[in-house]
Amino acid sequence: MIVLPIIFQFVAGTILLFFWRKTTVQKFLSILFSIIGLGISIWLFLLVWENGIMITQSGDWKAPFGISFVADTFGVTMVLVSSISGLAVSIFSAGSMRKERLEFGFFPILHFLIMGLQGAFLTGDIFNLYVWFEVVIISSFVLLTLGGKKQQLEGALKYVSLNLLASSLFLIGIGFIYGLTGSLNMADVAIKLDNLQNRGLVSVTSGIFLVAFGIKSAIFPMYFWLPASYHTPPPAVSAIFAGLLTKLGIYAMLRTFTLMFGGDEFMGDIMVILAALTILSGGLGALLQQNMGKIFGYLIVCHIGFLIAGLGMYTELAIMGTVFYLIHDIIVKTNLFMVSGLILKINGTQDIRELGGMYKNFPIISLLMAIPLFSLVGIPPLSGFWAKIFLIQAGLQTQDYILIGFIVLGSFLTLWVIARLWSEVFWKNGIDLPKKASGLYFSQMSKTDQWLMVFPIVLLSAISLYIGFGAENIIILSQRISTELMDPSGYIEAVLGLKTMTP
Amino acid sequence: MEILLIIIIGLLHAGGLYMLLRRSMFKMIIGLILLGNGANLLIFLLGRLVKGHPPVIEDGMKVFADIYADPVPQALVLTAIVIGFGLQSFAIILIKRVYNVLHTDDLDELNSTDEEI
Amino acid sequence: MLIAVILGFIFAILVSFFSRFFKKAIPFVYSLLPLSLFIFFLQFLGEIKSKGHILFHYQWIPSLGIDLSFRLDGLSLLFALMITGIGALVFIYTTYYLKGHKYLDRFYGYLSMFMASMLGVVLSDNLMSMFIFWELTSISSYFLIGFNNEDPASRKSALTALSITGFGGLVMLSGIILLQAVGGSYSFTELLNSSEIIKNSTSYGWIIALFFVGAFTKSAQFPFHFWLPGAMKAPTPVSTYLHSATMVKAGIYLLARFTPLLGDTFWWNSTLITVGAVTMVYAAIHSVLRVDLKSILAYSTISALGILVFLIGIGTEKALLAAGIFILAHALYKAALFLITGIIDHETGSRDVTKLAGLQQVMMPVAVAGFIAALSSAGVPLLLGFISKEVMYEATLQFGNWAIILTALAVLTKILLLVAGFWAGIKPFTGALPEEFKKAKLPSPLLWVPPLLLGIMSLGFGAFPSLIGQTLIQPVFSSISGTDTVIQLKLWHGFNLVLILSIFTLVSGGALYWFLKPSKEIFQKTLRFESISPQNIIESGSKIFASFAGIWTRFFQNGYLRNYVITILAFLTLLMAYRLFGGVNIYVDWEQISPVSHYEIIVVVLMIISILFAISTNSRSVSIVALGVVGFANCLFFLFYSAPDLAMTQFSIDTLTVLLFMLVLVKLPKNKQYSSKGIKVRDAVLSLMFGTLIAILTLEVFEEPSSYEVSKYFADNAYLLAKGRNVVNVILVDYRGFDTMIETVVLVIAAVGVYSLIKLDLNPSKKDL
Amino acid sequence: MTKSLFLSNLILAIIWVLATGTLTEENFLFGFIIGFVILGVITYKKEERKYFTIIPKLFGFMIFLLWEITKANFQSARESFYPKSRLVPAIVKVPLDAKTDLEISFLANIISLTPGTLIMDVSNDKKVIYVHVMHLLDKEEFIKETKRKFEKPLLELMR
Amino acid sequence: MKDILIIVLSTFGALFILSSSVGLLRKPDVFLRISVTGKASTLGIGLVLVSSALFFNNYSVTTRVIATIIFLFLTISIGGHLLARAAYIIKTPVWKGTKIDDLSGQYDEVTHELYSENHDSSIKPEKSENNI
Amino acid sequence: MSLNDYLNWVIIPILGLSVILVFIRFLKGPSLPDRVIALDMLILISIGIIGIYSIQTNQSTFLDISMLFAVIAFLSTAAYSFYLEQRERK
Amino acid sequence: MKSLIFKTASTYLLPLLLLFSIFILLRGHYLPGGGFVGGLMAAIAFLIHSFAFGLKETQKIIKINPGYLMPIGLFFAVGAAMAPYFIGAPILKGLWFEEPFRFIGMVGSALFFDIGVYLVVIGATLTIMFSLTDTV
Ligand code: NA
Ligand code: NA
Repeated sequence: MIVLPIIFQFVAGTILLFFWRKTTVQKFLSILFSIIGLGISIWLFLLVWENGIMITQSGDWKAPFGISFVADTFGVTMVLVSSISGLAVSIFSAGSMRKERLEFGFFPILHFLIMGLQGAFLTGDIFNLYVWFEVVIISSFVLLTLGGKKQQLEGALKYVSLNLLASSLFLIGIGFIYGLTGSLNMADVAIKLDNLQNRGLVSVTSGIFLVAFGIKSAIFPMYFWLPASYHTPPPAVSAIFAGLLTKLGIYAMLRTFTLMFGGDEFMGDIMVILAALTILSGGLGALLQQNMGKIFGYLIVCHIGFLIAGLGMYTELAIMGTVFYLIHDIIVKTNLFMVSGLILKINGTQDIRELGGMYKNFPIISLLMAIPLFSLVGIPPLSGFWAKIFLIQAGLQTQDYILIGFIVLGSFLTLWVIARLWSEVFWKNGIDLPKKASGLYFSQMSKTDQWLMVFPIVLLSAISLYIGFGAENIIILSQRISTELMDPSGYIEAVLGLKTMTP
Repeated sequence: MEILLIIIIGLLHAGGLYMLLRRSMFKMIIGLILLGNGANLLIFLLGRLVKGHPPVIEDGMKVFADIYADPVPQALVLTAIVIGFGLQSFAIILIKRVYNVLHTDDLDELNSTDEEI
Repeated sequence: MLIAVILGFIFAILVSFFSRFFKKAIPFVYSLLPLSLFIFFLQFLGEIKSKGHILFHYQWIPSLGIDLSFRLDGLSLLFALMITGIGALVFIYTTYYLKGHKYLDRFYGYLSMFMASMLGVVLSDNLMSMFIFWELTSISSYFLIGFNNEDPASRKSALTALSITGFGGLVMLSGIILLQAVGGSYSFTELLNSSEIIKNSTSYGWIIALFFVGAFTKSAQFPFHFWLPGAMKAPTPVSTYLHSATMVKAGIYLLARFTPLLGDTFWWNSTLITVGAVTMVYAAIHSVLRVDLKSILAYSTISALGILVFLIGIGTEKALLAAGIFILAHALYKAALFLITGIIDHETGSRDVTKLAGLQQVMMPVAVAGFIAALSSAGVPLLLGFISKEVMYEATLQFGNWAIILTALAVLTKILLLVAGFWAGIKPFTGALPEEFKKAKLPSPLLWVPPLLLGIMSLGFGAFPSLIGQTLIQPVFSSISGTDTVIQLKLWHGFNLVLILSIFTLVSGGALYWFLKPSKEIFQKTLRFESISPQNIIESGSKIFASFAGIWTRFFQNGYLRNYVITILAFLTLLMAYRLFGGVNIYVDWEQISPVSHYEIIVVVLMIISILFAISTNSRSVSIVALGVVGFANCLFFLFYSAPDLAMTQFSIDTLTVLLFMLVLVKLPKNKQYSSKGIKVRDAVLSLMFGTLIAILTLEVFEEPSSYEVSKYFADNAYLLAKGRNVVNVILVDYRGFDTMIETVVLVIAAVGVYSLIKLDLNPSKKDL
Repeated sequence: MTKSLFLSNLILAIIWVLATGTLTEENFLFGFIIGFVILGVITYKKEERKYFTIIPKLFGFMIFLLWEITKANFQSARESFYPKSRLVPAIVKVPLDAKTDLEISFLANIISLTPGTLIMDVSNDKKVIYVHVMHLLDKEEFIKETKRKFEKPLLELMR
Repeated sequence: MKDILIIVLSTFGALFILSSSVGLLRKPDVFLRISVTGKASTLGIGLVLVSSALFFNNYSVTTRVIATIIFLFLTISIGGHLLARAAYIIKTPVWKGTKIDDLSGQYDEVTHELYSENHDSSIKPEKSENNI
Repeated sequence: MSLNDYLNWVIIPILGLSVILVFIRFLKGPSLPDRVIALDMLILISIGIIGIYSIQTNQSTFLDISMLFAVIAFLSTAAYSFYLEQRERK
Repeated sequence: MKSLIFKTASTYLLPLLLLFSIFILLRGHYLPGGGFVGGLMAAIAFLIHSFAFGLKETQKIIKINPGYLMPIGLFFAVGAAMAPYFIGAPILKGLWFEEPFRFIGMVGSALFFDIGVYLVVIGATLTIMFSLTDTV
């Protein structure tokens, strides 16, 4: 029953829709649902960890006819991590989000968004993946524009149009896949594509997928919507976006390129080049920004480059690095935006020129915030560090030396940017900004709300620390995922049952 | 006939892209709609064309006696159309809202989120 | 051993906890930490002497081959002792120096963390864990240097230091990974066995280059040296600790450590000699041009580091021995000088060497310590500095063809350093005490005992080299050189060239000190050359980099949606075109193409014209109506080709979309012509290319034979198993019901979104919290 | 009144269907006709008897309309090919006798089915209807003709 | 026999449709065009539909066809009325040959209420020279 | 000449010609109501075409679509009128 | 729109079209139609009504806020999907009554699923359309 997490979020979102405008009930229910959802994810994770790949054929139609849901280690890990992020954001928004936004469907859509993500992680069907993608992007549209402020709207225009473009391309890709194979089940498609004579067409199709997912995951030269929009919504929304949305694109790329288009060398080379340029673009962008949200936005782009780099090199080690980095990045990026949200609540601005004095006034919170910040930089042995070892090792193996150079450069730029941020926001003396009339400042909030904002940061920081210090476990996990991804025969056999590798 | 449809698909894509490249946000959405239509038609075409035989089993029969059109692309396109409707209506309302708040249709005037470095 | 290393971290973490309960006691409690560790490490002296090295092993991340193994040998022991020993003195010194400081607890926290990281660096056998500690030193020094964080200059230098050492660290990380790839292990002990393999591998050049960047940045070698003088913004205890014995020596430690593994090759030696020589001379010259005590010390430190690199570069046994001794000697006298500077600063409020004088009248013990340190730095006999200088000259003189040049450079450096040392250690105490410093008095022994102690050690070890010769220096030498050669430390080497050079150094140095007075004028003059200083070059380099970043970012993230679209689709078009014309054989099999009937042609024409019309018309509403016709024609295709469900849905939805559009249009302003003709043509060309490519691809995919397995299964079982006749509907509600279920959610979300987009407006309140 | 009779008729038809146990459309229609006849026999009140005259009248009117429509179509088919010079369009105000919304709407629909006419709108006070005429010969004649041919029989049927 | 009936009906239907198309193209103003399409197409399409109902000769098809036809009769005239009304309100030009315009000035500009007499607003469409 | 041929070579061409004529009006406009009425007419003609097409393919299913087309044709006409009026009122 | 004729007509059209939409919904499994088109038809029916009478009148007719139709519909759909799970079969497996019902045909979970879709489509479409016409 591996669709349970999805169904649960579905029901959660639906129930929340009934409590339209009853924000207190919604807050309570959403946190409760998120906790249960996390429980289900843990349960599923353990189940798969014990038993290996698990399958649910929806409607009892055997693959490749029905829609198969496949819980492999990668899928359930992503479900688990997204549940954690989801819980954190749910709590954080209960504390920080303005009432008006909560009255207009924030929580139901948050749960639908998480449902979409988890569905995408579990589905074994390419068209179903498209549908999940659409759930995610429409939810993100709504969350992004909720409140309809000027900035939000301007950002949303770019976000919406480019994401719709990506969806359209995705659809074309699916059309081609169906045209070539007559099937939609990814495992089945994998076999059929493998037997196809006209390799060029397969390659072109994979190129379309590269661009479709590339837009969604914000890689060069398709990342433009991200810096334009991610800093515009409330930080709780940015947090879930930053942590999970772009990662969905990465997930899809990892899945499709390992399973369906495994080992297309040309695309691999392209990805390596794109990865380098993504790192560069993100890093350079972050260097210049003064708005914390924008800084983090560009850093997302930069680190997406690391993820793509691993996929481009396409060795077990590289994929392992990507997976490890992915897990780390989801937690840390979610946390970062919550941190920026907390800073915003405390100071009323995100402009680092105006910020300051955090360390003086909130030493404990500052040190707490240092954890995600320096994890992001990858100061060893914090969580961001380990994956880089794999990526560099893999780069040495595949002799992508220039890529290693870019990884080093990207890490350096991140270091510099975060150190500057630290020195500006935390060390520098703050300016007393005039208090704005609207909205509550942190100091004016109730104790409960304050805790609701701080607790998720503590939670995610603790997980970050665990990823860093307990790296061994995460490495074993990443190793298993990477082995499964690089040799999809297990996946294919599990999905198609006794049907063997011949068409 | 397929060739003609393919030309239309190409034209829908070309037209969609061209509109997407305009400065008016209204045209941008027209472009997206055209692209969506193009993608739908493409999927439909790639299921191969069969004339006059809808995939409906005749009364009294249990299976198809005659040829029938491939139902899968139809179902896919149907899903895509409905999803497209959701997305497009949101996008359309978005431009309305943008205009209400910002009083312009010119996308070039809507880049403050990119400008302030 | 693990506990010894991580105790510092534990103390650091506990600081905030402790400070709640006994804030007052923290300095004293924390000072006990390095002291007890110092004693702990002293115990190993005997064991190391007999065994050579001891390994401690703690498992951490076995799957990566990363563990916390510690290797205690001569070199690491020397460093561990310096770190904890000088650490203890610094900790004690601080108790008074920063007494009553608001954030003293934090300071001790950072200091403990830094000490622990340093211990980790020098003790780790596993290169990756060494790197981890290495990075931790960078971070904790960042916090230490930026301790006075309300001062912008302090923040800036912390950032500079972190950038440079952080950059070096990352480069070194690549080196470590490369080394592991070649040598097969992260363990230094294991790697030692494959030394020859590594040296002969093709990656050797890369490995040492990457390591050099790491070491040079950390140890402030030219041209990365400038972060060090900047780091003087830190409180003096920090400077003392970081720059005499610990942080900056980490690079030296690294080079020394790797000498047996990677050393003794042409590139290794020549690079190190060159960089070391340039650094030592360059910094020595700078040191005598400065007037601020800390600056003088900073540059003389850089110079000393240069000497060490230089010596390791020479790489002969003599040179390595010299390096081993000099590490200790320098640590002792430089720490003392820093501490003394701190006292002077603390008591007089000035560090201006042109003004300071005669302080021995008020603070005699400090003056004694200063004298000893300065003399040791000058290499006056009976002090440890003398021995190291002697051995160094021996080493340079033995260096074949280049001996004369190297010796000359060494002598020049030493002369200049002598002056610098005298300025720092003697000048402030001699002569007449200026009026303004009359009020200065001897501070608490907590301040002056540590430097005096260090001075005494310089004297003791220098006068009786046998004290450390066999117990400490011999194991150090063995671990650097990797040989078993037995060394002899002697005060008197006989009357030879070395002695003559020594005397020459002392005499000319003394003369120079006599004639050359520190002066701001000279310093000001040197500022003229600022523009060609490495700092400036790197800074303007980074400015160029920043403007490049600006250009790059503004080029891509230019704010214009259409440019984004162009970039993305141009990329896709190129990618597709490249693959299409490279890998796909384009053909058309007319057999597969079905015939065309006249009414279809009408619809096709209708559709094409409507598309063009929708694109080209100037009126929005007409464009929308044309869009309606497009959808309508599309729907007719569905109808002709057996998709009634599709036709119905498409038509209803198309109409609704058009309708929505219409309702929205009510408010929109008149359409304007924005783009010039040229742009339109460009866009049209790109669009047509894209459309054509899609069309060709579609055709090719169409021509590929397809499998109907799935749809046949659907059709065959629709009635029998799913009890429906309309197969499309059966797919929607049964075979692929999940799609439909989720798709309804999409609609719901869209509806909620539209609703809130229209009804919720937070705009009046400008600032969002 | 007609409504309740119609309802009774409907119920009778349903009972018939249930009694005979065969649910086909023919059977239902048959039941309806039987019920109509029975009700016609048993209903004696004058005002209630209207239900039984209205049905035949309705048929008559419908045939008349169908004829009008056919005529209208032939005429406008011819008119489509007319040269412009022969067109005499006009927007004419026609006063109304019809009172209720339903009456007016029916009338409007019927008028618009006739040759060359198009209903523009009904005034808010429901006193007049504006009709666009394609080929107006004489305004008064047109108004009179309209009222005689359509409004009178319609009102008769509906009241 | 059935075929012949179908042929006859559909031919008439198609010709009616054609005639209204011609009318739509040739009439000089929008009101005339609306007028002409409404008439001919109703019967034309009705006839075509009847012919197809005849072809299938199936009870349920026939009922649905009849329902469609009735619906068409209703909606085409109402649709035409709505559009003509809107066209008038937005001052779409009236052909110059229009003899009488009783509607002129009778609509209220703001509320679009229609008066039965003696209202004088600016909703008075111009007369166009040749509005094709 | 069979029924099918007759439909194919006489009726459909007539309807096709009608479509072309209507479409020309659509392109010419000049006013929006002109285009709307043309679009409406297009849909109506297509109902006719569907009727013929259902005979040709012997699929009564297609006839059901004509009902939907009729509904939607009405909806769109009503909506356009609504729009035109609202636009004026603004 | 202030057209008397349109108002009168749409009073009668509304039930007619709703009937038609249910007809389309129910036959979906056998002939073209189904929840989507049915729902769209119903929504269009209400929409036409709202054009004639204005939003308030139409909302009075629908009685409950169309927004709530969406979660109700979702519950129908997920209920139909989950029903097999509670009897131990995989999710979304079709469950059917043995005998066909008159007029409706076979009744099974697929029908409830379709009804769910129908309700969601009505709710969503009306929410979108109404919130827009409201502000026009
Ligand atoms: Na995205
Ligand atoms: Na991200």
